[in-house]
Amino acid sequence: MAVAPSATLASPRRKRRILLRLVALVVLYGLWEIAARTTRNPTFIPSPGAVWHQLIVTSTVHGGIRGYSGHLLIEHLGVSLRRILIGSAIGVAGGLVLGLIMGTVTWFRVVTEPVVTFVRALPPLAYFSLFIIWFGIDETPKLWLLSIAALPPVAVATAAAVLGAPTGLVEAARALGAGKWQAVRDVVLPHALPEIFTGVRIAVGVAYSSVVAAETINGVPGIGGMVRDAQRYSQTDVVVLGLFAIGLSGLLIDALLQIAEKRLIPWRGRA
Amino acid sequence: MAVAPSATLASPRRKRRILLRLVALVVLYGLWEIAARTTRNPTFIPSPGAVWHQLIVTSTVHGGIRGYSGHLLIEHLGVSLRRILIGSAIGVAGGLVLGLIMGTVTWFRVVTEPVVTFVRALPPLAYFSLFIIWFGIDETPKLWLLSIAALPPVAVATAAAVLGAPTGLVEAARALGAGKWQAVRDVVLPHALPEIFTGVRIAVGVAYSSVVAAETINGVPGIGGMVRDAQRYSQTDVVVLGLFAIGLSGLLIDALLQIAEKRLIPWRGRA
Amino acid sequence: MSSADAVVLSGVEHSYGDVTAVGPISLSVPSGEFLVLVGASGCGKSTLLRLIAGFEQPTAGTVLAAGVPPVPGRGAGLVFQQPRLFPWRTVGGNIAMALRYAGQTPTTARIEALLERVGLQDVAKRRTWQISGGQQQRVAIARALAVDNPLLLLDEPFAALDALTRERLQEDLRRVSAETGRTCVFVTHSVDEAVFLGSRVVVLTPRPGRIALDLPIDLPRTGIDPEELRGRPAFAAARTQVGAAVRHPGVFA
Amino acid sequence: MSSADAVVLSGVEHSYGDVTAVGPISLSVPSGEFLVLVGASGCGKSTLLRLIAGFEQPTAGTVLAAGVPPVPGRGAGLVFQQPRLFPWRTVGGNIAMALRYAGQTPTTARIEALLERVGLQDVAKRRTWQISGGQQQRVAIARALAVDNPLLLLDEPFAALDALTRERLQEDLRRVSAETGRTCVFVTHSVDEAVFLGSRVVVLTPRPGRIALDLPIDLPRTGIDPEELRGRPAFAAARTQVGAAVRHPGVFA
Amino acid sequence: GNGAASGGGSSASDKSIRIAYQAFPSGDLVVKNQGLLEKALPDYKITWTKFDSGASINTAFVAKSLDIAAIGSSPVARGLSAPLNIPYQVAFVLDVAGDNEALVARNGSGVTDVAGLKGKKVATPFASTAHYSLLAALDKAGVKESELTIVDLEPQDIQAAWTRGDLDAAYTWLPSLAALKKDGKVLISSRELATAGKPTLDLGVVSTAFATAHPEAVDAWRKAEAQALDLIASDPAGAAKSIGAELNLSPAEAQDQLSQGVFLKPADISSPEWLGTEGSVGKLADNLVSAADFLKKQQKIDAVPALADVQKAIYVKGLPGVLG
Ligand SMILES: Nc1ncnc2c1ncn2[C@@H]1O[C@H](COP(=O)(O)OP(=O)(O)OP(=O)(O)O)[C@@H](O)[C@H]1O
Ligand SMILES: Nc1ncnc2c1ncn2[C@@H]1O[C@H](COP(=O)(O)OP(=O)(O)OP(=O)(O)O)[C@@H](O)[C@H]1O
Ligand SMILES: [Mg+2]
Ligand SMILES: [Mg+2]
Repeated sequence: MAVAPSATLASPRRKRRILLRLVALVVLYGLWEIAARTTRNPTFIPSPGAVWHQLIVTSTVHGGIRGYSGHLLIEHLGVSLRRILIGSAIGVAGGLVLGLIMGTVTWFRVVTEPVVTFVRALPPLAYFSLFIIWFGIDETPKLWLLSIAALPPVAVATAAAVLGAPTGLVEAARALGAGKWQAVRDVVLPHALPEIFTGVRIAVGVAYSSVVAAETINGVPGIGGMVRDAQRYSQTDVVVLGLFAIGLSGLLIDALLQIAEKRLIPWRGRA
Repeated sequence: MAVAPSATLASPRRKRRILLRLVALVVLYGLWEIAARTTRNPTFIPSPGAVWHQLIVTSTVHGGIRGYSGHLLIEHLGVSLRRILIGSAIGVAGGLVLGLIMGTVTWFRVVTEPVVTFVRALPPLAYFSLFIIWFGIDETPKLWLLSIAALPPVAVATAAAVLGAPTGLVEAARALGAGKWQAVRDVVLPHALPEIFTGVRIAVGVAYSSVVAAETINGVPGIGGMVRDAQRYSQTDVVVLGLFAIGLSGLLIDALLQIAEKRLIPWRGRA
Repeated sequence: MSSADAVVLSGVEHSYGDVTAVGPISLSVPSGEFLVLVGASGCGKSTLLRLIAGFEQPTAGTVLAAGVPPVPGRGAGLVFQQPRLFPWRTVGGNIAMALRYAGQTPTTARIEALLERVGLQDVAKRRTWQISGGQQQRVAIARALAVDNPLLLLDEPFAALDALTRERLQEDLRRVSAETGRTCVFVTHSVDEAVFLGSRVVVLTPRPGRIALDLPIDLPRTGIDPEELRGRPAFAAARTQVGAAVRHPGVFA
Repeated sequence: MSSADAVVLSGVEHSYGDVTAVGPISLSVPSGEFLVLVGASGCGKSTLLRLIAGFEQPTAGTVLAAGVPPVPGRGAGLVFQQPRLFPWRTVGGNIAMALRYAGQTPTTARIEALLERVGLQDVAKRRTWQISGGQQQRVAIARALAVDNPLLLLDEPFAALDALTRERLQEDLRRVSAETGRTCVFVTHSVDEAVFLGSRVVVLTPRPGRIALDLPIDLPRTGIDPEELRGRPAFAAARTQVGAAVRHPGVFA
Repeated sequence: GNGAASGGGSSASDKSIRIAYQAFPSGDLVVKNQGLLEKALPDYKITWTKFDSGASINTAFVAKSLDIAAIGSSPVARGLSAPLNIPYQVAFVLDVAGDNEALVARNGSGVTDVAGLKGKKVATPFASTAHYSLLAALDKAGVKESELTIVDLEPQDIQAAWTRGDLDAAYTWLPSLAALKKDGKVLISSRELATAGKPTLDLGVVSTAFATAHPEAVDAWRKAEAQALDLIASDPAGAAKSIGAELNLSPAEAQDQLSQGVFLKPADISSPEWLGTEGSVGKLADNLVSAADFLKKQQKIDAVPALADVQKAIYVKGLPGVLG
């Protein structure tokens, strides 16, 4: 918000932030440990120790068995991350282009908006089998699913932000001789950037949370496939481990996105 | 965008819009019909006729059997819509409050933002079993899942919009004697409204697309349960019918949201 | 009104990063005084008002308003250089907001009266982008007048107004400040306006703004016709003196 | 320069909904003329400029610029009443954008020169909110000057400037317009500024703005010292005449 | 890539086999874990893909992404019926559901037999063999489906809901079955249903195109599966170790699960009871038709295939000799 202390305070503030987060982490850990001890049912709430143990088991080759389902945790995660990143990238790029055209070309919006709204209401689990039929069981249907999951937030956010472009500044560009598309590139798009970034962050989150759905079929190696497998055998500790792997890597990517956002949008709050 | 014709043109423009959409509809229908005829495989692409037939079958009592899996299509849809609406409402309200506090109270943001980012990366399918343990197999876990699906877009959009509140206007309110929360209520929040609306629209879409996941458990009656069932028996025409029911009702809700948005935010493009 | 100083600046300096915008400046504004600040564009007048209002913290020295470090919105009204109207409210709604913060009930009559005072009619129901630039500025003034603060800070409030409207508002402000004993700090580029309004005129040097001239204006504050006031020799003398300070060589450093 | 009329308004009227803002007005601005518009706040001056620039369509009558209905950005530069800088660009970036639209290469030297011309130094790398109000207004002017349009529309461009800077820019604009033969339409509230700059001054009535006075200013456009110009009897006469028209009873209708 | 969708792998020159397996204990996992097929067909490129339901395997066959699969009898019945009409053939019986799939009533629910389920809440994964068995058991006990609530839950979710006390009974398989048995009573198991003429099986199916193009590969595969069955019989501990490795289970757990299934001797597979021989197709075809019949009653398929058509879909080429 607005009346924030100036930037010179950055260093002590950063220290306080890290401290606060550490405290929060310790508190969460404590709650978990207590919950695990009181329920005493590892299929319900596995103890932190059990999850830690699984981390080691799934990250090593033990007794001739490699990790979990023949792949190390890091391999599962790597494969899924690749899928998420490619899927998100396609979805974000598609959403951006779609949203931009929807926001600027009226007839295109009139025609495509209902289609986009229609499609984004559809549950991936419902149409995934169609993808299998169309694209087989390898990477293609998974990437399609993730792309389609990531596209709508970006498209909706972009279209909305473009439609809300400030009249005054668009006029200023036109007055300087900008053509319609120059005004879009130089005014509408930069103005929409903050909202687009929000859309991208939501989109990546949605892609993340779709990874299990995408990996229901031929999902091993893959963190989603691993979690599903573990689920089937009530290996809750592995499930929780998988959730941690997903959540933490998601945290990392979001942090990167936020850093990029700060760099790219120094004018936030000034427009 | 900006240089739009004035409002007096509304009526002929609306006519053109409707016309354009009708044309688009007819074109899509044509494409579908052609695709169905050329593939000639009802499990790949069921013909419009087959889907229409299923609409009638699932909407009537025939040979002593009521609709599909003992419920009419409209009942399946009604049950799911209720779940989606309640879930979205809870998620949107929660996301709004969370996002608002995250955007205004620094220590709260520092602590909760990683948690929220972590949670929103988690695939519902991975933790849904935990919900069963906690909430049973009836409505509660479904509503929880849908709420948790709908919450992040609103929370992220709200927090981002609040953080991007225009310094100048917040100062103006403070100068007039507004307290911190008055400034939030009267400046930050209205300024964030367009972005919040975008978040809500995305959230409702996400809730929609999670309905099958939510109804993997004891999901009949429910349009998601119906689709899942049909899917497992490769009744693609019923699947497509379900998709239409979901998509069209989603379209309707989004249209209502957009009307509300236009009413509530006359200043869009002027801030 | 207390006879204490409404505003005290001691050795105040303000820098944005490595740009020193203003200072060091030491200045006391007694309660009830009408202080006018004049100075080149970019010399730090707005910064000075923001310091007094509490929106900026001085990088050196201290600022006291009514004896304490200023807090935004407490005891001082501020008309910014830009209108800063809230687009989600109508014109009337903007004023109603200010009234509500001041603990008053925003009746239509009260809103209309405030708009009337700045020469506006029939605009209460308009949206903020449906009025002209000068009208927006006047709404901002009306909004600030809605709150009864003992200290009023005005940053070039009449810059976008035509001569006639401007004079009417000048006269109103001069009379009201004298009658209520409100302390005013007023920024303007017009020498004429400065001398007409001020009980004291301070001319600042170009960036970083320091005091180049501190001139008390010895003209009656009440019971005098504006025309007559402008005709007084003291008026002309002060005008010349302020004008000279503004044009002082080195202003365009 | 062609001798045809740069701008022709015939029976032009503009209403926002049921608010008639301006007109009917008929007016021809010959090429090379420096037309100054004066009028009460809210009388429709900005609207008139927007009509000439092509940002508004007249609700009655026709507007022609260079013989055709105006299209925004084609042949006319417009300095809006608000600076309207792009916050995602630095100050220099704002000017670079304008240069690029005009098909020029935005070199640092060119940008610095344009900023220099409006009295700004060392601000090219600043963000748009890191400069003062008057500096922002000057950046907006520099941005418009980057594009070489035969017609220049300026909406109170010097309102936020101190006397000295203002005079410098006035003199610059007067000289350049005379030398290049650019047509200018200039809005101001300052009678002095109007008479100093204009080869013709049009005073508008309050809303809806109509022509109250259309006065050619019979003063040399080039080769004369500003001090000397202001000393001419014709200058004083025109000032009186315009001032009277502005104060004409009924202006505060 | 989606080369799979183009139907590659079915021409004689293309030496690749795409196999679908599932995570239930069977000889199939031994074949995979010990690389039996890879040893037998060294010049083939073999890809193993894990699936978690027969429905998705059917979908993958429709997408022409598979050549061979391990799949339950209930989805096979669907696959062979309209509208799917998947061109695949049953070439092996991997196992017969025994005590590893059963209907369990929760202690305290007051249910002591299948007939007692009236008005109760029973869970099973829909469209699975367990679902089929549950309905068969109800049918046998004369309980109508409408007289109780059947809830669609995945096995792990059954376990969760069970622990909470939300369910009165459930028809499920290992490992969740083991957890249920701890505080429940087995009402009927698939072993009993099998003897009563409603067996549920895990089958090996081969796409018709692949069988036509690569009969020798199908033979090698059948031999490998037979070898695995022998191993399960002769060295359960060794088999369990392989299976455990595939299922992320300890060998002991795996052996326990293995012991509850019914594994045929290779020779039995070509008996009239199951696949039969080239001349006379076995009773498996009737079994599949009756399963389809059952699904038709459930309105889950459009039409029941003719017995003759189903018999054609039993791959008996070379039987019984091949398995010898
Ligand atoms: N955020 C900022 N960062 C860096 N420099 C700034 C910032 N804000 C203002 N400045 C600089 O500080 C100086 C004083 O600014 P200020 O707005 O106080 O000037 P001013 O006297 O009000 O000018 P004007 O008459 O043009 O409004 C200017 O030179 C300006 O460029
Ligand atoms: N969008 C709008 N809707 C309704 N009325 C408007 C709108 N824009 C301007 N007006 C009205 O039209 C009239 C002319 O406005 P305009 O901005 O042209 O005035 P102006 O002469 O430039 O005034 P100023 O000197 O204050 O800038 C004003 O009375 C204003 O209230
Ligand atoms: Mg200023
Ligand atoms: Mg104007």
